[in-house]
Amino acid sequence: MINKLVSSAKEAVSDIFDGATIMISGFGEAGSPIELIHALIDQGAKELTIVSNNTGSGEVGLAALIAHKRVNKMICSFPRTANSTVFPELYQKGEIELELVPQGTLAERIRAGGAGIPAFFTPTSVGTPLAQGKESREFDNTTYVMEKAIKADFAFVKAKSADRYGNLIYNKTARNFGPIMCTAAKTTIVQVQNFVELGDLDPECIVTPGIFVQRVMLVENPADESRLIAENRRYPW
Amino acid sequence: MINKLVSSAKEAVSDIFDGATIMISGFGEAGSPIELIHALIDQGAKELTIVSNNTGSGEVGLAALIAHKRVNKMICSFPRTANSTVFPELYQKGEIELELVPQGTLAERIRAGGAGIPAFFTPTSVGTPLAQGKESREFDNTTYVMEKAIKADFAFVKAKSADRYGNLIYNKTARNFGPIMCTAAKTTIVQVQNFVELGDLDPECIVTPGIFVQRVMLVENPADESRLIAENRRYPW
Amino acid sequence: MVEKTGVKGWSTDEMAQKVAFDIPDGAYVNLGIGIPELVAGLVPEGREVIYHTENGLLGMGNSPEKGKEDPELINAGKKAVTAIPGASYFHHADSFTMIRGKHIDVCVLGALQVAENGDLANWSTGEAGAIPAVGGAMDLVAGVKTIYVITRHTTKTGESKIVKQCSYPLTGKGVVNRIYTNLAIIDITKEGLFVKEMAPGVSFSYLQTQTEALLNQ
Amino acid sequence: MVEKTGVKGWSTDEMAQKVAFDIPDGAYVNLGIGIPELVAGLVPEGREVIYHTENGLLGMGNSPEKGKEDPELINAGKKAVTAIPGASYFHHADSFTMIRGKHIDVCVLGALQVAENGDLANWSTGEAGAIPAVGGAMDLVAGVKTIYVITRHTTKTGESKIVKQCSYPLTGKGVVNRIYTNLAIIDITKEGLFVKEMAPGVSFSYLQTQTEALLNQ
Repeated sequence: MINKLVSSAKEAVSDIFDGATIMISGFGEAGSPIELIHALIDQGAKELTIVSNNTGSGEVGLAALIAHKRVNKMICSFPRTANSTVFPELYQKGEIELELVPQGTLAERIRAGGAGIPAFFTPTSVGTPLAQGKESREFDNTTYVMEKAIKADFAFVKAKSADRYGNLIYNKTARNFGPIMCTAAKTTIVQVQNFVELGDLDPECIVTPGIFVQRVMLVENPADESRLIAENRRYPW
Repeated sequence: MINKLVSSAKEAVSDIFDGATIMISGFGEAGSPIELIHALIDQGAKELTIVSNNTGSGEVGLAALIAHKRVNKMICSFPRTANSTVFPELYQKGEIELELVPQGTLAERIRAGGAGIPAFFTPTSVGTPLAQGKESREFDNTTYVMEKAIKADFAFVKAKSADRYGNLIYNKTARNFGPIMCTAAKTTIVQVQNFVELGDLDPECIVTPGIFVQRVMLVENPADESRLIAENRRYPW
Repeated sequence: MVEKTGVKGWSTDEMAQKVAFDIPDGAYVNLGIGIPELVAGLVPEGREVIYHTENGLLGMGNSPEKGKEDPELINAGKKAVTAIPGASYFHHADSFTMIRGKHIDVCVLGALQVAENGDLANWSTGEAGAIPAVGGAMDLVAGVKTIYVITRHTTKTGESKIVKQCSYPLTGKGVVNRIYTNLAIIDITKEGLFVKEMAPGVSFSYLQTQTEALLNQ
Repeated sequence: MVEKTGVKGWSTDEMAQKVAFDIPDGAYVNLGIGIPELVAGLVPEGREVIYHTENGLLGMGNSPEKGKEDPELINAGKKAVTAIPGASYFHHADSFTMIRGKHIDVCVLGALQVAENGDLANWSTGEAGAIPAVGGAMDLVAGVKTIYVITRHTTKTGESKIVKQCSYPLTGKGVVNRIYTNLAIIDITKEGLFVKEMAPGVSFSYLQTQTEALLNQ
């Protein structure tokens, strides 16, 4: 029988290894799987490459993972956000590597990774410093740069509801990078607020079919990141 | 005010010009916008390039358009289906051109056309006759072929419901090529069974956001292709 | 020649049963049109297998009851199907993301020819005037993790379908992992073809006489 | 220098109103973070404009009432927003399909510098040690059909933001169609910069003194 529900956060992240590449969903706090990230901090894997749009805020979630020096390299589009101090400090000290990728190129590279497309051409970044060193090419008299797929060992994703097959639906703009990250990782681990019976999710409305999900973890009351930051909380507490 | 509903099939297809490239949704009869195709037969545009997975069956819908010698070229993955005689006959006489594309490559080329990606690499067809003449390249010791985007002047799509913004939902496996074709045409024309109020479609379940749709035509009782074929019907009747 | 010697080997159902036995619990499976479709009905009890059909459905169920067919719920062979609880619908680009992106575990396909290096020809005999039609076959063999071929061992005129080199246009190069015929189950490895199992009454030497490519035991 | 001469030109709201006036009925629009966001509130009555935010919402509405903010319903600036009837949610790859695929009609962005050939610099001053952050700006300028820049005409220290050549790292090459400043509205064409409208009290010769690039009337 297929049942992708795991019983604890500890179990969900137990096999993450040093040096792994992990995609983490979220745009700011919307869709950020904080509880999974905290479980990873507890688990201890280090020298990680993290693919995520931002670098976290305050000292919880992704920012806490970075603060604990578990991350060697960030691949992201916007490492500078309100209340984001952990990454900037380490970056200025030269203690963390940054691969800056335009947001749409980041999304497309992840989607390509999940879709078996090793590389594609895009008009984004042509003529800018972010195209430097990249192959460029003309199609129909317009110049494009070649960008390569990104794949990951693991993806951490936050969704709204799942069933035992791993089918997912999301909540509003917390969807963001979740669906494409699910497709691009060898092992996709999803935290959801609701675990429902098979058939409860409308097959016309499932956003991520279960084939892209390996593990589901139930977090009925996920942390409110803004509140944690307002309260100056740090993980581990 | 935005209202993409047009009042007749005639109006929906009135500006289609000779030599246009038209994408037509459907996998077999599921999702095939027969009424739009029939309106196009009445309208008279010719020398068309049609992008569609199949070539139609019997002498209705796409097969009827081909039978009326309106199509110069088919871009498709499977031009041979049950009850498909019109295309094979013209093809064997050398009266219609065929660009045969693997189904997944066809889908990805259309998706690329809609997403502003001019070209991409795929493992599909490597080492086969369909890769001949195409650029190939290695990434991580695997060979891929480069495939180019397909765009169209028009797309004809069948969906289940639309609102005045052109937001769409589909029905079961009739979804198939519809959503990607909507993105890849300058003018996307959709026939739907239901026209609903703004807000009636759940924003979490909309498959095609209205930005990809220019015209909506209401066909409350679309033809059942299989029945038409069983009855030996031919369009125009 | 199969007819002449009287060795029939496994029936089509038995071949499909052999394939079905090799599909693990929890697998995501795409079944080609025709004989491969028989596999779904023969998976051993206790295993939960999820079927993908490339026209946009994961969680394909059995054929509907007569009179309950829905022309908008069909499989890749354009036959009416059903959807199981837990199924999902999606568009073609997402469907081939599942295929090309190596998310599907097993694909079972028919063949015109399989070569000893795993090359598969199953979409065209290359005859002049024939209408070429490839569908999703090239995507499936390029993208699915494990490719099983189910086919009679020889053609109707007695020629081996397991060949040194395919003479028909290829579907994919070096893509087939295992062949299930009426006479044997044969693994394709980098070291060549290895016979895994033979049908009752089939000897290795007989099997080799029916096979153009070199077999290993 | 603007301060010294006493010519202030349009207020920020007036600049945003000028932009808003140029957004046609039925347009799909992406507004950058900051001053561009003002545009939404100033579109003339009777026009229906649909706002896209690249983090996955088409049909973004006004700010929510205090206390009704939803941390999972935000815009690209990470501020709480609402969704209008007819809105839809989608993932990031689909969102940038709208952008890169030239489906969005108008994007309004701020600028550090705009060059006379339409080059835009708005993401980095290139200072050593600064944390580079690009977000979706490069995708927007590469993909949206019409790019409007809204910016003060000069920097706080009086330097022209409309330059012969950008000294800051580029966001995109030849991408800007029109600039709205506190002093003027300027079109960027292949033949150079053309002043479309000047703020009250601004003369062409004065405008040119405030502008590094050559202006045409």
